[in-house]
Amino acid sequence: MSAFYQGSLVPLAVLVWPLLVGLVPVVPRWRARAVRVLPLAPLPALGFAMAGAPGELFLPDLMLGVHLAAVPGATLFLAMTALVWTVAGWHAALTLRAGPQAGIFAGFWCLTLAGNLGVFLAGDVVTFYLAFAAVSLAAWFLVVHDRTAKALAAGRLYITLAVLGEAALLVGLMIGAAAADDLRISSVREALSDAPMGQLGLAALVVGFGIKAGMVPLHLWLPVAHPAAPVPGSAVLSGAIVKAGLIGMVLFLPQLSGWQDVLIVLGLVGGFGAALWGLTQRNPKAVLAYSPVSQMGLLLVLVGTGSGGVAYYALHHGLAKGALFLGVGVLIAAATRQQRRAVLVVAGIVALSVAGLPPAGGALAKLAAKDGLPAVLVLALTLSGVTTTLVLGWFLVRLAQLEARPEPRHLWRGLFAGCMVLAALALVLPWVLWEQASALPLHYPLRSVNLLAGFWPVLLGIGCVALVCWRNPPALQPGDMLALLPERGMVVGPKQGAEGRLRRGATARYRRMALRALLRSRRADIPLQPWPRAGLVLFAGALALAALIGRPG
Amino acid sequence: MSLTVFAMTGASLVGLGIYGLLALPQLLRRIISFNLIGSGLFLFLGAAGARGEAVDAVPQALIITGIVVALAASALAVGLVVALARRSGLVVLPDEANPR
Amino acid sequence: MTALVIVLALPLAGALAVIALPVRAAVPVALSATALTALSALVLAASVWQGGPVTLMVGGWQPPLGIALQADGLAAALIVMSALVVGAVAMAAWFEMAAARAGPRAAFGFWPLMLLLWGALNAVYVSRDLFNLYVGLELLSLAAVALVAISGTAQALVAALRYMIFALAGSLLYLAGVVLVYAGHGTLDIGLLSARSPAPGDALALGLMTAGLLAKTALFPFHVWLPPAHASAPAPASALLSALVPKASFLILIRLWFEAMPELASTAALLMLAGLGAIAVIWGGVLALVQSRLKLIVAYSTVAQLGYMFLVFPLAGGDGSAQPWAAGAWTGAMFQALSHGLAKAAMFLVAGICIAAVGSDRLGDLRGLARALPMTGFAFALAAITLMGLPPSGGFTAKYLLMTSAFAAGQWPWALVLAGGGLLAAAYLYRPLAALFTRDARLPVHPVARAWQGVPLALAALAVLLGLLSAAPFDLLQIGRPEPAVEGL
Amino acid sequence: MNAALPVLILLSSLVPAGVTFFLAQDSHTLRNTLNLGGAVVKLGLIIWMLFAVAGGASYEASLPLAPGLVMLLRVDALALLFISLSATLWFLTTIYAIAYFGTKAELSRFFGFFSLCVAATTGLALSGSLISFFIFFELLTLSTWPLVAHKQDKPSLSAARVYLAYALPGSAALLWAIIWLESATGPVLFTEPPDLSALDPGALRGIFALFIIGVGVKAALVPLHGWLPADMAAPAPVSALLHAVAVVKAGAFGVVRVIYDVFGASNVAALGVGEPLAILASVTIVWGSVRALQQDEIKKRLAFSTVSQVSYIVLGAALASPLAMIGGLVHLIHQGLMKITMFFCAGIYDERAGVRKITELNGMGARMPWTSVCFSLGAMGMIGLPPLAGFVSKFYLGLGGLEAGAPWVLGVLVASTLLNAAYFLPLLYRLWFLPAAEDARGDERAPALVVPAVVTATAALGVGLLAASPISPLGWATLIVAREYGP
Amino acid sequence: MSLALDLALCGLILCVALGAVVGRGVFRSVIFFITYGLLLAIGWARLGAKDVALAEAAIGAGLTGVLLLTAHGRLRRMSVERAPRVGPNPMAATTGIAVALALGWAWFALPAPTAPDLAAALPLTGMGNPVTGVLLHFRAWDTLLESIVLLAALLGVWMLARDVDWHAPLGLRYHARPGGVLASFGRLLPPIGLSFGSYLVWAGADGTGGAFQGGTVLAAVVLVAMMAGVLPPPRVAQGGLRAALVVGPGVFLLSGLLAVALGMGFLTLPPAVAKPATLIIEVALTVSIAVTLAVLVIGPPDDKEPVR
Repeated sequence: MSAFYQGSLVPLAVLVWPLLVGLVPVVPRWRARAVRVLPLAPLPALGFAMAGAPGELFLPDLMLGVHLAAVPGATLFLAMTALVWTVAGWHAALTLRAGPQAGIFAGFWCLTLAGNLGVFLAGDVVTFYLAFAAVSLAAWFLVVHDRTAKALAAGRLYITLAVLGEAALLVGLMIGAAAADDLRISSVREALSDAPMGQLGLAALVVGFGIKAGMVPLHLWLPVAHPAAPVPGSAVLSGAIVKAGLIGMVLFLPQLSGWQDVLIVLGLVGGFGAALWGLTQRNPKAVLAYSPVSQMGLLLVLVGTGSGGVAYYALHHGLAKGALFLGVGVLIAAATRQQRRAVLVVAGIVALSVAGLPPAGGALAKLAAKDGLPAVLVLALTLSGVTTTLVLGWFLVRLAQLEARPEPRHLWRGLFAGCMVLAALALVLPWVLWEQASALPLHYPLRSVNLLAGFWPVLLGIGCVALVCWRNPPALQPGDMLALLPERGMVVGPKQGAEGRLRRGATARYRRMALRALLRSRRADIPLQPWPRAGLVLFAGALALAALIGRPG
Repeated sequence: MSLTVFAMTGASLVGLGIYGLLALPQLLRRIISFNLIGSGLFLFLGAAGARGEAVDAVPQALIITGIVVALAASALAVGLVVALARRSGLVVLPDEANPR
Repeated sequence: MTALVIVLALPLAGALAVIALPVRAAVPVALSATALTALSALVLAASVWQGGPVTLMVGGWQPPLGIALQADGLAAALIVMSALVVGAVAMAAWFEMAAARAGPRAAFGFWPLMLLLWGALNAVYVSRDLFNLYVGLELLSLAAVALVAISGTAQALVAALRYMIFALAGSLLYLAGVVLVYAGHGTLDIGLLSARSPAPGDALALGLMTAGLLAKTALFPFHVWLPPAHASAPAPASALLSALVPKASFLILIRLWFEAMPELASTAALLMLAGLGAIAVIWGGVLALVQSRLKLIVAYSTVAQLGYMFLVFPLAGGDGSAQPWAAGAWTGAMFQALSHGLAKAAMFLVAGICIAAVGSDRLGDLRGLARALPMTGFAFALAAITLMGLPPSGGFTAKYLLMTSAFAAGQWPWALVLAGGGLLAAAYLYRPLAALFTRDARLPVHPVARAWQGVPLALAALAVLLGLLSAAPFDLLQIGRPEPAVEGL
Repeated sequence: MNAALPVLILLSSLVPAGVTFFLAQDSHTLRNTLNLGGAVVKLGLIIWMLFAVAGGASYEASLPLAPGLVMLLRVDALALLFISLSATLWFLTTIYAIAYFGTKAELSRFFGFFSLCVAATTGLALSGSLISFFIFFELLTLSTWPLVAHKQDKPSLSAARVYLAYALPGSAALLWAIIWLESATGPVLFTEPPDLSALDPGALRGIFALFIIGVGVKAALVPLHGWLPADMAAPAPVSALLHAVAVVKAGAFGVVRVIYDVFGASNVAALGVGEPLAILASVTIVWGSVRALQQDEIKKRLAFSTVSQVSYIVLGAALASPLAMIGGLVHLIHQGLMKITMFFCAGIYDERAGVRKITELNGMGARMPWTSVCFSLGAMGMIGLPPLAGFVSKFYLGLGGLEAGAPWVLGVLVASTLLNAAYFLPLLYRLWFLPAAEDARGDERAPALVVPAVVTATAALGVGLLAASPISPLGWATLIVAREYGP
Repeated sequence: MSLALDLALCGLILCVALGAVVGRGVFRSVIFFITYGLLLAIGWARLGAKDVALAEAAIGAGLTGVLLLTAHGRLRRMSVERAPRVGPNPMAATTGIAVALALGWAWFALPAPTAPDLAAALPLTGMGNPVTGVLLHFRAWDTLLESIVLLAALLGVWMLARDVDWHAPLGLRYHARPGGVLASFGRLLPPIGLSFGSYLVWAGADGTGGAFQGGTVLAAVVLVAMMAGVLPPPRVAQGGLRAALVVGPGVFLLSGLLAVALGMGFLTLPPAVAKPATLIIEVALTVSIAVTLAVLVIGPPDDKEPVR
């Protein structure tokens, strides 16, 4: 008790602040307009990240002993997350209609944010699990915010997978914790590979994180949830929240455990497959949803190879993806052709950046990632530029055709500014951080070979986009493999099958039989009652008893 | 020897009474049978008590008590029989009556 | 010793006074005699508790000439239990047997018969003389038969006659045994008999006496007289008949098998007795389950509950008497006798209240009665707890002791009987309970005085208390217990 | 004083029970004062005792009945854990019940039995010998019956009958087991484990099975659980108490006592009976959840959820590894807090909005936010989400299962988590996301109903959040395991 | 010679008993039973038990016979259903024979007779007749209870009355023809019976007789007087009747309690006052027994036979 905490309280403050902001809607008077404070929620985290994520905190009494410390790469992750959340919050504050539902949205927004930040600060598995659960489950509310049938259905799918992921995660963490006899993430990670059932634990972890990270084939929720969620929700989901799964993989998978290969293979499949599948979509948000699947696939490949560029790549991806999703919202809000054009230009630039077109930030991210990879993967990474360009190009095409619901001009400006900020950051920030993230010199990205490697896939991709536009790809429902699953609602009604009736019938029969036997036993005394018989038994019994008594022995 | 004769008579009376008790449904006759059993037992006791050099008075006292008690029981039983007959017209217990 | 005399004489004197005095004096005289006797019963128990068994040589004559009376712990406990029951019955009868309710005949006859019955019971409890026991039993039986017949219906008369026949046959069988014992040994005193030189006729004597007493105790298959008799008597009378009367003949059995002729107890005979008891438990339970009248349910429950007491024979009798578990088994059976007495009397008094309230004891007519008569419903529930053998009641203590001994003796089937019987009891008592506690009342309810309602409640509470404070009765029962073995269990 | 305190604690609910029976129907103030007063006194005594016990004091009071039949009241850490729970929740439930019933009929009877029920639970917790445990166990059965039947309508009575039909054979089995055991070992006190060498392993297994049947009925182990869903006909405070504190907990508590204080963990392991029990508990966990999924009444669903959740405790006890034991013990408290919250809320929905069915919950979140938040917290705790209480127990159980070499426990936990989510999340989904029906009513203008729910929900959150602190239930459970069952 | 006589007597007894059991018709059976009682009394006399013989004749044969005859008469007038005819019952016969054989066997298995030593104690009671000594001293408690048993039976019989009849006089109305045999008998018998009965009580102390025998004779007198209409049947509520019923056991009991109050044991009669005290008790008992038996025989209050 003497030391309720040890260390610096700053990490805790970073997490608690969003929670406090989240309490604003609890006050009924503030509830309707609570969304307005959302941009404030991530600010301490941003500052914390800019300060280099200093400090470590140990709270022995809380939970099972909470340990907060920045995970490796946390600065970048935190910065990205905070930025995306800030801008998305800004967007939300401007667009969401005031009212009680907005209040709920605001509350859970903050909770999700806290969880999202928490996964980068957790030092022990329980805290990590808590943060992970918060980010997974609270995001449910972000998905279903619109309460349309589509949103609710998407929410159902989302929560199902999220819960499955949580369960898997729990198994993995428990196996790890039991093996390590310690709750610190580092110990658990070390213990996992040798633990009895460690492989099962790792598999469970891969599944759990994979679901969150949109790893093929567990990515199902992404393409369904994104179109259904409100724009800021989609932005944080694909920009920041998916990174929670990624950081999990980074934190928990021990080196050389064999699971790396699995990640690489699945990552490649996702990286290319998802991008191509995105072409079957018409809704730009759905198309865009396949992009993070593909990008996360590439990130998983990086995780699998143990590359140091994961955080750097994720930074760019998060910012860019956030900008793109917000762009959709901005476009919808656009009132004039001019505005639309502006949005499309910005989106296009960001898209090219994601595809790795030098000298945008995306190219740097890719270059940093390629450093030290085997040649095959380098090629794959380069090739992924084609698919990325393809899918994002297709996205832009679809985006351009999107119907608008114009918003007032000043509002649009705000929205556009937010989008612009993120886009700019996506383009510029990698340059700023290049020296930190990579051992390579600052001019390395500008080398011609690298420039070329950046350019040709994009050009090829643009060609393909043209091809696709000419021959429209088939239009499919979002959620690809979902179609393979049997249609099943989550609400299971009371069972009223034939079995129940049968059982009831049988019970009734037994009950009748028992009742009849009982009624018959009512007459059981009658044979004993007449005196001649009873007396006979009595006197004969007396003699018999006497004989029994007198029996020798 | 005489005592044995009386004792055997007593035993036989008991047997006879038991037969009557079990075989006769008419309640007054059943009461008679009870009395037969009782007096048979007393006869047996009396004979046993007379075996010693002097006649034992204790059994006689017991027997007198027993006879009085038997009378009391018989009186109540007879009263019950009469009351039952008056109430329901039966001189046997219902479950031993003629099947209707 | 004075207390013992008062316990014996006062009920009889009270009965004589009630007969002799004018009708209007009957109730006060009977009640004051009851109160005084009950008081001296407590005094007697206290003196037994402090000074051991109280012995009285009637007329100053020692056996074999005279009759010895002895109040040991068991007798004292039974006397106290009877005093409590009779006291409660008298209170209830004050209301229930009033001339206005029961008619002048029953109102006149009930009080002396109750007191005579009580006197006979007390006489039987303490008597050490086999023939004196016979006379006591006859007095008991005649008073009991008269109480059955008191309601005067044809049904009651049939029941009384059937009871009479069984009782007389039982008496004669018992008398036959007494005759053989005297013929063989020249004495009737239990104490002297235990020191006798064995004779070949003893087995026959014991067999005859036992069979006779079984008929009077209504052990299966000789129980057929009991339910109609107890169900057709007025409720206070039923309470006496069910709670007390079978205990007297059972006590004589105990005296015979444990004190007078313990060496004759062959295993086969002991097992047969307990086997019949076990059948009685099940048989009575099942039949109680299918009855539709409260009094019949309670009466069949008596059949079942009496069965438990017979489990004492193989557990504490014969060779088992020297075993460490004998004390537990013996005391358990006696606890059963005590707690059953209290609880069963409470139940019959409840039945009486129900009849007074709605004029019927059919379960269908009792529906919802607990709303109007909550104390009565509660009393029934409390009594039911004892009969089911649920803690912390006296019935539980009894069952616990018997079960423990059954296991210790390796005779676990008896434990099965105890457990199964408890469940059956729960089942058959549930029906009246559920009927009482439903919401929908069928018949209009006549008001019943609260004091009357309190009587069964007090009895039932006593039955529960017997379990809660069972240490003192346990020790009391050990006083003068035959062969006080090592108290291991 | 050391003998008096346990007795006083017992009396603090026994006396209100006794007096309440005789109060007139309309003396509401007196009755409420009496019941609340008793609850407060008891709470105070227990808090005092908590500090004293932490300081090393020990309390014991005994009343010999017959030889071998000793009523022994004794305070140990386990007893304290259980009794603190029951005292706290009794207090809250009393407030809730007073508000719930208002001025309805036959309240004296209700509160009388209500207090008696708590007295029985208290006695059960304090029992220091097997036989006193049994006595209070039975008293509990008997005092709950009138509570279940309280409405006296057909469903209630039939529920009450079903309850007895399960409970009484169960107690017969328990008594059988106790006597079988004690006939060989003499009276069993929880302080010193009995010498089991007098019995052969077969007999011991039989005794163990009988014990489990006996307490398993109360703990609602499948297939002995049928009474619990049926009992949902009872009024909400009864369900709340029954499920969270009294009956099922008594059963679970009994399992713990049997395994650790009667047989001893090592003997259980040696006899090989722990694993079958753990499997039975697991089957119960899964089966209860599956059945819960099929219910469309809120209370029924909660009831089956209880069936499932209580077996966590049994599972923890049966696994017999320290961590599992901690998980099981702490779940005793945690489940209590969470489940009572949910029952409180279910009662509020019923009482204030007339909502009984799951389908009627649509949109209640906005109308009754406090209630719904509490309900959601309870549900999420049940699913096992951190930082709610349920997570802590589940985590320890999982670790314990691995420690005990029973990794399949993880599978059970996962299945349970998923199923819990499957049957609780739709409720939350309806509460928060679906629009309310047009004729829906519902308000929260009954603070005495809502406040207890908020308190328990907060507690459920708090005990999870502060689990690692030494005064938390987890701290206590760890202490118990370390002090009493440690090597 | 005496053996032959005994054999003949016993044969006769058995034959008559057989007649009572298997004889056709209840009336015949009752007559056989009365005869049986008388023969048995002779048997008792043969055994040297004169008190028993007297008791058997008076109570066993006499009063029981009257009881049964009266009952039979009433049943006949009530037009009841006839009892079903029964044939021989082999099972019952087997049982009866088995019990008889068992008793017979027991007789031969009896050990040498032992008896309590009365002779030494008898002088302390002041009684010459050991039977009376046993009855009123050694086993006084039995005798007290026995007298109360009669009372209990009487109460039982009274309880069989119908409620409407409760205040009516006891028993049926007997209409003896004035000048008929019964009437003259009724006038003639009482004085003789009274003196005989009193003698029996008086003699009981030292010779044959006693309270029960004497009381029975007196009861017979009372009965005849009532049947003859000489003595009006009493009602239940009559104080005199009820006082007479309880005076015997009452005095007996009070004497016992008085002894306790005086510091002696229950029912103790010190040798000094034994004889007079016994006499007082006997007289009181006789009164009660006489009245009780008589009232027992005439039955409960009954206004008229019901018409079915």
